[in-house]
Amino acid sequence: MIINHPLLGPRDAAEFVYKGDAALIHRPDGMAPDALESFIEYGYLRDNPAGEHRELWFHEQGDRSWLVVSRNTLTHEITSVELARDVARREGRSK
Amino acid sequence: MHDLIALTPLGAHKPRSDHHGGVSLIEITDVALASVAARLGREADAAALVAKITGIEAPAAARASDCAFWMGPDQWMIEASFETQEDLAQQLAAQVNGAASVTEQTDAWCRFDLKGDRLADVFERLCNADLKRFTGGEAVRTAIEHLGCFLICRSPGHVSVIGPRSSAGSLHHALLTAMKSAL
Amino acid sequence: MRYSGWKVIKEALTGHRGWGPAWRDATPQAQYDYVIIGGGGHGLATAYYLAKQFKQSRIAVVEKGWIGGGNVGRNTTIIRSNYLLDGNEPFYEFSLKLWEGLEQELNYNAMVSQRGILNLIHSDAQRDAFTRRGNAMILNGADAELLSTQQILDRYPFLNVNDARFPIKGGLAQHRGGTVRHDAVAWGYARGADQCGVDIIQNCEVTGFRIENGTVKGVETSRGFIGAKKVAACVAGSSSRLMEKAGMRLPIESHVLQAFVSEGLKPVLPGVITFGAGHFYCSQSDKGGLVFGGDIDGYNSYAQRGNLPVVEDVAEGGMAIFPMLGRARLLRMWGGIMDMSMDGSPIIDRTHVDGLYFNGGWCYGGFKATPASGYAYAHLLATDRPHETATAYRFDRFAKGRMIDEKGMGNQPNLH
Amino acid sequence: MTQKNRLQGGLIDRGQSYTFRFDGKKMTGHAGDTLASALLANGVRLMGRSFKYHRPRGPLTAGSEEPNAIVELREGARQEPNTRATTAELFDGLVAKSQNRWPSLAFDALSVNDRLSSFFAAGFYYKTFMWPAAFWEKLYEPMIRRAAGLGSLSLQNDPDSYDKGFLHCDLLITGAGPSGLAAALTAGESGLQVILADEDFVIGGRLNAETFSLGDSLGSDWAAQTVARLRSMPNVRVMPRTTVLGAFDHGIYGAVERVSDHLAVPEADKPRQILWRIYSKRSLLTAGALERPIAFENNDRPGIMLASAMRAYANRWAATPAQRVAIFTNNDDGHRTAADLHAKGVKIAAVIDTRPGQPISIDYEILHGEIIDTAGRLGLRRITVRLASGETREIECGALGVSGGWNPNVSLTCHQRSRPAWDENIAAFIPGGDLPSGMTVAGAARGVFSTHGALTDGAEAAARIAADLGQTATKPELPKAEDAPIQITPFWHVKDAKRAWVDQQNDVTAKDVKLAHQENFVSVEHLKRYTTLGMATDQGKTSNMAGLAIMAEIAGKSIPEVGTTMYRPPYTPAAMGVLAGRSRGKDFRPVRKTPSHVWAEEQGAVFVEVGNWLRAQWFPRKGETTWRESVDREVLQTRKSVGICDVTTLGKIDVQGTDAAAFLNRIYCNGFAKLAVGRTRYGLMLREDGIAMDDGTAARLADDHFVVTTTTANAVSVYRHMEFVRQCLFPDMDVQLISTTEAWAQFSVAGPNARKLLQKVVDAEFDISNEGFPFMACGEITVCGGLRARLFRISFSGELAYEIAVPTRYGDALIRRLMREGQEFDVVAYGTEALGVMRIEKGHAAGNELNGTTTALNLGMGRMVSQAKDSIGTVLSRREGLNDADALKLVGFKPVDPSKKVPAGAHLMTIGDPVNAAHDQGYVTSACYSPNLGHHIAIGYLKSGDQRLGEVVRLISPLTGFDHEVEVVSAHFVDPEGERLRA
Repeated sequence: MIINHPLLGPRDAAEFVYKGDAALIHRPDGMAPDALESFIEYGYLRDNPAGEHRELWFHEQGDRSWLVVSRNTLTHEITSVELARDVARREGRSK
Repeated sequence: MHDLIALTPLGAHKPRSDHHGGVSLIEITDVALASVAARLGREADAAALVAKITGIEAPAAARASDCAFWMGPDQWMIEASFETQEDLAQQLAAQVNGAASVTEQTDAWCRFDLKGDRLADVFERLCNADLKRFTGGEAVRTAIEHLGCFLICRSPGHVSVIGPRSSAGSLHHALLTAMKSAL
Repeated sequence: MRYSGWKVIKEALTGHRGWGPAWRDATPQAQYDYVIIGGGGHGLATAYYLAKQFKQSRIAVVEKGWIGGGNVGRNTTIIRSNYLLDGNEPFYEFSLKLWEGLEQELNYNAMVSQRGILNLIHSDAQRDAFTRRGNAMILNGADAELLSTQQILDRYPFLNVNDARFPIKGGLAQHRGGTVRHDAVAWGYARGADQCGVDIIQNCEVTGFRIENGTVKGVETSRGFIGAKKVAACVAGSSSRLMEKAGMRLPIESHVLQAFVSEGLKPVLPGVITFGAGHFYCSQSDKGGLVFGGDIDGYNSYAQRGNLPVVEDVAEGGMAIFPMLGRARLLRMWGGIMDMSMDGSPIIDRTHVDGLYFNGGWCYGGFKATPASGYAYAHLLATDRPHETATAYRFDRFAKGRMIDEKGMGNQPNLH
Repeated sequence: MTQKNRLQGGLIDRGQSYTFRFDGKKMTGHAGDTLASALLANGVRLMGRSFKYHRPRGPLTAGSEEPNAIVELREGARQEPNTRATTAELFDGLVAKSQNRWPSLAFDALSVNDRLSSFFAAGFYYKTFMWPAAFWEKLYEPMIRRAAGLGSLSLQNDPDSYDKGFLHCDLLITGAGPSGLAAALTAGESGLQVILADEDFVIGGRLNAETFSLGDSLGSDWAAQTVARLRSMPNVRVMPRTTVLGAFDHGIYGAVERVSDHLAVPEADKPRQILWRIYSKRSLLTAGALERPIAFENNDRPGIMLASAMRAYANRWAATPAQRVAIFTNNDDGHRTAADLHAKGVKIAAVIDTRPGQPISIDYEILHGEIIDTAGRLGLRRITVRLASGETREIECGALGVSGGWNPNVSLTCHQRSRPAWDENIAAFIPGGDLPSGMTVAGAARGVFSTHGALTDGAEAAARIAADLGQTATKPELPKAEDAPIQITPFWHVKDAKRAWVDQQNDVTAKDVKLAHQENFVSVEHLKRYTTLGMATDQGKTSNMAGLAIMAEIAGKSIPEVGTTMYRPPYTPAAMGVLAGRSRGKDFRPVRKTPSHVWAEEQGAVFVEVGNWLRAQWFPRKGETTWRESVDREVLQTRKSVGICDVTTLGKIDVQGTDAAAFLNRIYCNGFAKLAVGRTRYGLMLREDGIAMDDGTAARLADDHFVVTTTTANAVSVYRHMEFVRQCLFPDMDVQLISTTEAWAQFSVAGPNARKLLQKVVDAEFDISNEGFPFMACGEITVCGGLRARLFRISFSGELAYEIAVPTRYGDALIRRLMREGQEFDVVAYGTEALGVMRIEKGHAAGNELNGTTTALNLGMGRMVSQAKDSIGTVLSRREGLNDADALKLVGFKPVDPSKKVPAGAHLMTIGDPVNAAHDQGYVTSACYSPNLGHHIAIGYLKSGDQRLGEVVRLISPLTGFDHEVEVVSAHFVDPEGERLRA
C-alpha cells in the first residue's frame, strides 16, 4: 500500500507500523468517576467496519509522525491522511 | 584534552573506503551531529535558529541544506565539522534560548557517502527512494535491508547514507553488495 | 450413504454412477429450533454435534456463499494443542482428541495426519518460555517433548545451522500435532450433519436479526425470514459486520492473513516446523506442496488479500532456516479474514439478546479448533451452559481483567 | 541425435550451437531455443509424466502456462524442480531430467495408477483409506506422499544470490506483444516514465510466433525495430525476462527479472534473479491471450498440443513435433497453424473443424467432425475422427494441434479480487469491473484479438493514460496489420469420452467434473477443490475454462451462472529465493554490535544474540573448560571487587521540554513530577490495559531534560508508545523525544571497588564520593581529561554500581582504559550471563518476568501504581481479575536439596496436591547457579507467593525431568537490605 504522507508525499506502507482505530486518540479521563467502564470500552471494543475506517499508523522508518489514515477495509482505498497530532488537537485533545 | 582514541563505526581506527564500478563508498567520521526540535509554540523560532546556525533557511520537509536536514515535523539534524565542533550539541544548546531541545546525535549514526555516476542503479537495489528524480537537497528516511536510514542527496553524483551506528557493518555490507551486483 | 471399502470398489467397477450428493441443497423452512449462521468449519461442526451428540433437531446452517469457503478453505491446515494458558490448553487438547477420531466419527477421510509440529528455539529465554509451555501441555494431558538441536537435525538435516543468523538451540515438539485436509473437514461435517437431518442452505445471506423484547425470533436473509428459537453466529472474520446488526460492538478486529503454497515437490518436510526468530511456519501437503505462512499483514481488512511486504517477510524467514528452499517456487498465495480478538483467544458465549449466541475471535488459529469449537458451541446452544473446556471464552473477561493472552501482547489484536 | 524435426527459418541463431542433455541423452540446439523447442527439434515429444496417473506427456503449450513439460533443470545444488521446458532458455551444457517417474520416463512403474484410474476418481481419497483407523499415518499416507509431488529439491543450500529492487514509473506495461509495444511507443513519446516488462527473453509476444506482416516488415522484425526505438528513449525501461507476478495495492506490482537463468552459472557477484517492487501511477495490462484446448478421449498424448504452440514452435523456433501433423479446431485460428506448417514443409494430415461450413484449402484435407480417440503410448501415432456424417476415420499423424479458442490473459486483473466477465462474442472471460486501482487493459487481454485491433487498442489506451497524467500523446504511426474477425463456435469437449483430460497436470477428466456435480460439488470453488482442477502449477490457465464449461453443461446453466475463473498471485510460480532477496542465512537480519565489540572479540568473548544485538555472553579465560566456570568467576569477582559490563544495548530516549516531567508522569505508573535534578528514579511503565510493559530508569539532567532507559528488547516499542502518547493523546504537551541509544557507549561498573576504579578516570573536578554522588544520582561529567560523559549511580547487580556513558566512538577506548586502570583491583569484564546471575541474585525482574501478562501487583510493585494521577494503564489495572486475592507474586526459590537445579519453565505445586493443571500454583521464570550462595536459585511467580515465604513447594518439569522440592524465599537472595548499593 501507499500512504500519502501529508508532509512527505506517497510513502510505502511498509515503512509504517499500524496501531488501529483512530478512536484510540480519545482516551477517557482516568480520574472520572466512571473511568473503569469507559476504559474497558476504549480498550476493548471496536467498530471494525467493513468500509471506511479511520486508523492510526506510525511512520517508524520515516519521520516518526503518527498519522490518521482513512482507508476502506474492503478495497484498501485511502481517501485521506492527516497528522494525528492535528487530528487530536482538532478533536479536543488540547490541554 | 582527553587522550582516548576513537573507533570508526566499522570498528577500525581509519575510515574505510571501497571502489567498484565507478562508484566510491566512503565511511565518513568527521561530522558532528545534533538534533534540534522545536519547543511547543516556538516552531518559528526554532526554524529561525536553525537558519541562524547554518546560515541558510531551515530545510523544509524531506529536504537538506548544506549542513542541516529535516528529520521530522519541526525537527532538524545539524551537521558540523567534528574537528572543530565535537561538542556541537552543547554549543547549540547554549544558543537555543528555550526555543528548541537539542540532543547529541553524533555517534548515534554511521555515515557512508557514495559518489559516482550510476548511483541510481545502486540504490534501486537498496531502497524505495526514487534516486533518478533526485537533483540534490533531498533528505529521506527509509529502510535499507531492514535498517532505518537517512538518504541525503548532496548532488546527483553524491549521496550520504546515514544509518544506525551499531549496524554499520551490516549497512556497509548491504551497500557494497548492491554496488557489486548492480555495477 | 456410508463409505466403505466395498462401496468404493463397487463404484469403481460400475462407473461411479452410484455416488449421491455429499449433502443436500436444502431450501429454507419457515421455522427452525436452531439457525446457525455461517457454513464454515465451525458452523458445520456445530450443526453436526448439535444433531448427533446433543440430539437436537430442526437445525439449519445458513451460508451466504458456498460452504467451506471461508477460513476453513484457506488456511495452512495445521492442528496442534501446544498452548500455554489454562483457559486455552484443555480446549485445544479436547479438539486434538476429536481430530484423532474424526475420520471414523464422520466416515469421511479428512486425512488427519499426525506427523508432528516443532517450534524452534533460538535463545535461552525462548527455551525457558517453551519449557513452561511444554510443562503446561503435559499437565493438561497433552504430549510435548523438548528436542535437542541434534535431534532436530536428524529429522531436518537440511536446516541451516552453519550459516544461521539466529542459532537453533532446540525445539518444542508435539508429536500428535500435524495437518488435516482442510476442505474435507467442511465437507465431512456437512455430510455428517446432512445425514442427521440438518438443512444446509447455501447462497443465503443473513441481512438482519428479528429481535423482540430482547429475545431473538429469527433471521432476515436474502432468501426471506427464517424463524428460530436460537440463533448462533459463527462467521469468523465477518463477526463484527454481523453482530452490528444486533447492536453489538465486539472486542474483535478483522485482519488479513496470507498463506502460501509451493509447487508440488517430492517429500522433504515430515511435519510442521515453525521458525522462532522470524515469521515462518511450513509443512508439506500429501500432494507435495509446501504450505507456509507467517504474520498477519497487520492492518484491518476485509479484502481477503494481502500485500508484498509480508510475502517477502515470510520468504525471508523460510530462507533463513531452509536455504535449500531457494529454488522451490511459490505457486499461489491467498488471504483470509481473521477475527483477531483483543487477547488472541476466542469467544463462545451468550449475548445480551436472549437466544442469540456468539462464536468468534479465533484469530488465525481457528482451523485446529474446528471440532472442539463445534462441540463446545453445540453444548452451549443445547444446554445453555459452557462446555467444561470452554468456560473461559466469555465476553466479560475483558471487563473483569481475565484475559487469555498467550503471547502477552495486550489489547492490540494485530500483535496476537 | 540429429535435429530431425528442425525446420527452416525461425528466430534461432543457427550460428550458435549448444549441447545439452535430457535424461542423460546428449543433443544439440541453438541459441534462441527453449529446452522444449530444442527437444522437439531433436524428435523428442515425451517430456514428462502427469501427477496422479503418471501418464506420458509432451508439451501442451509454448509458454509459461505449460502444465506438462516440466523438468528438473540443472544438477547438484542448482537443481530446479518443476521447470517449464517451454520457457527454459537453452544454454550450452544445459542438463535436465524428467521428473515424477521411476525408473525412467519411458517406463514408469507408477503408471500402473493409470490402469487403476477408475479407483482413483475425483475425491476418492475422502471415501477410503479409513480402515483400519491406524493405517492412515502408517501405511496409506506414506504411500501417497511418496507417489505425490512433482520434481525434487536438491536439499542443498541454494548457491545463488537474489536481489530485491525498487522501481518507479508513471506507467507499467505488462506484456510486450503488439498492444504493449504500441502502448510503450505512445507513452514513451509522450514523455511518461515507462516500464515495459515481458516474461519472454525475446520481446514481441505473438508477433514472433506468426508469419503475417506489419506494414512492410515481418511481425518479428517490427517488434525488434520497435524495441530498439524504445531502448533509445531515456524515459522507457524495457525489461525482458521479467514476469509481473502480482498486482498489489495502490499501483504496486511485484515482478521477477531472471537475470542469470539463461546462463550456466550467474556471473560473480551477480544475482540469479531480482524481485522488483514497481511503484506505478498507472498500469496497462497487455498480456495477450492464451489458447485453450478441447477435451476428448486420450487428448493428452505426447505430440498433442495447442495449435498456437505448434505454430510458435514452427515459426519462431523452426521446430515441429512431427513431420506429419493434424489440426483440431473450433475456430479460424486453428487453420493458421495448418497453413503455416504446410508452408514450412510439414505434411498436414488433416484439419478437423467442429463447425460446419469450415474454410477450404487446396493443400490439405479439411474435415467437419470431432476427434473421438487417439493412439500412441509414448507419442501420438494416430487419431480417430468421427465425421459429421457419422462415419469414423483413422488418420496417422505424429502431432495434433488443438485450438478451442482464446482466453484473454486476465490473471493480473483478478489479483485484487475483480471477477472477470463473460463475453459471448468471443466465448471467453474478459476483465471485469473493479480492476486493481490504476489498471487498464488493452489488446487481446481484453478480447481485442486481431493484430490491428491490438496495436490500436494499446496505443489508444496509452494515449488516454498519458492525458490523464497531464501529458499530451500523439498516436504513433502504426503499421498495417491483419484484422480478421473472430469466428468461433464454442466447443469444449467431445461427448461420451471415457477419459477426456481437462486438467492435464492433475489428471482431471470431464468425467471427474461430472462426478463432482453428482456429489453436489457444483460451485466452481467446490469443483476445483474436490477434483483439484486448476490447482496445478499453471493455476488452471489451460484447464479452468473447460472445467467450468463442462460443469455448466451438466448443471444446465450458462457459464457465467456457474461461476468465473479467478487467479491469484503470483502470475507464474516464483522462486522462494528471490522473494527473500539478500535476507537469508547470516544476512537474515542486520547485526547490531556494541561499542566494545572489537575489544570483546580480542578477549575471546562468546557472543549471544539479543534481538539483533550481539552481546558478550561471557569471557572465557585460559584453563576454564565450562561456561559456568567463566560466569562464576565473573560474578564472584564483581561482587568481591569490580566488574565491567557493556550495557549500551539498553534503550535510551532523550525526553526534553517544559512538560517533560508531566509527560513521564503519564508514561510511568509511579510519580516523576517531583524527581530532583541530578537524580534518577526507577520507573515502571504499564500498557493501557494495566499490564507491565517495560521498566527502566529516568534520570533528570535538567528541569526540562530527562534520559529514559528501556529494556533492550522493548527499546523500539517503548519509543513508539511514547510518541503515540505525545502526538495522539497529549498533543499540546511541550515535550520532544529522540532516541539516543546508539549515541552513547554505556558501561556498568559494579562492585565494591567501582568507585575507586571510576575515580581513576573521572576528571578530578567531579565529586563522585558517596556523599557527593549518592545512590541514584546522575550527572554530566568529563573523563580522561575532558571527554564529555554521563554518570548514573544505578545498579542492576545489587552492588555499588555506576553506569558511565561516553560518545560511542570512545567506548572501545574507555573499556580498555577501565580494564587497564582496574588491574590493581583485578577488574573483570562480565557478560550477559553474569549480568543475569547477579540480577537474579538480587531479585530484579527482567524480560522473563515482564512477559506481557504480569502486573505491578504480580511483580510486588502494586503499591508503586499511583492512584493519585491518571497515568497510562492505571485504570485498567484495577480490574478484579488483575487483583485476585491469590494473585501470582514474584518470589525466590531455593532447592531443599542444594545439589538440585531449579529450572526455569518448571511449574509449582502445593505438596500433597495432585499434579495437574487444575492445581498449578505458578512457574519459575528465571534460574541460575548462584556462585555466591553455592547452589541454584530461581525467581518466579507463585500464587499468594508473598505470604508463603518459608513454605516448601513441589517443583515439577515433566518436560525436562525434574520433580523435587524447593523452598519459597524472598527474591532478594543477596543483600536484601540494599546496603551494598548505597555504600
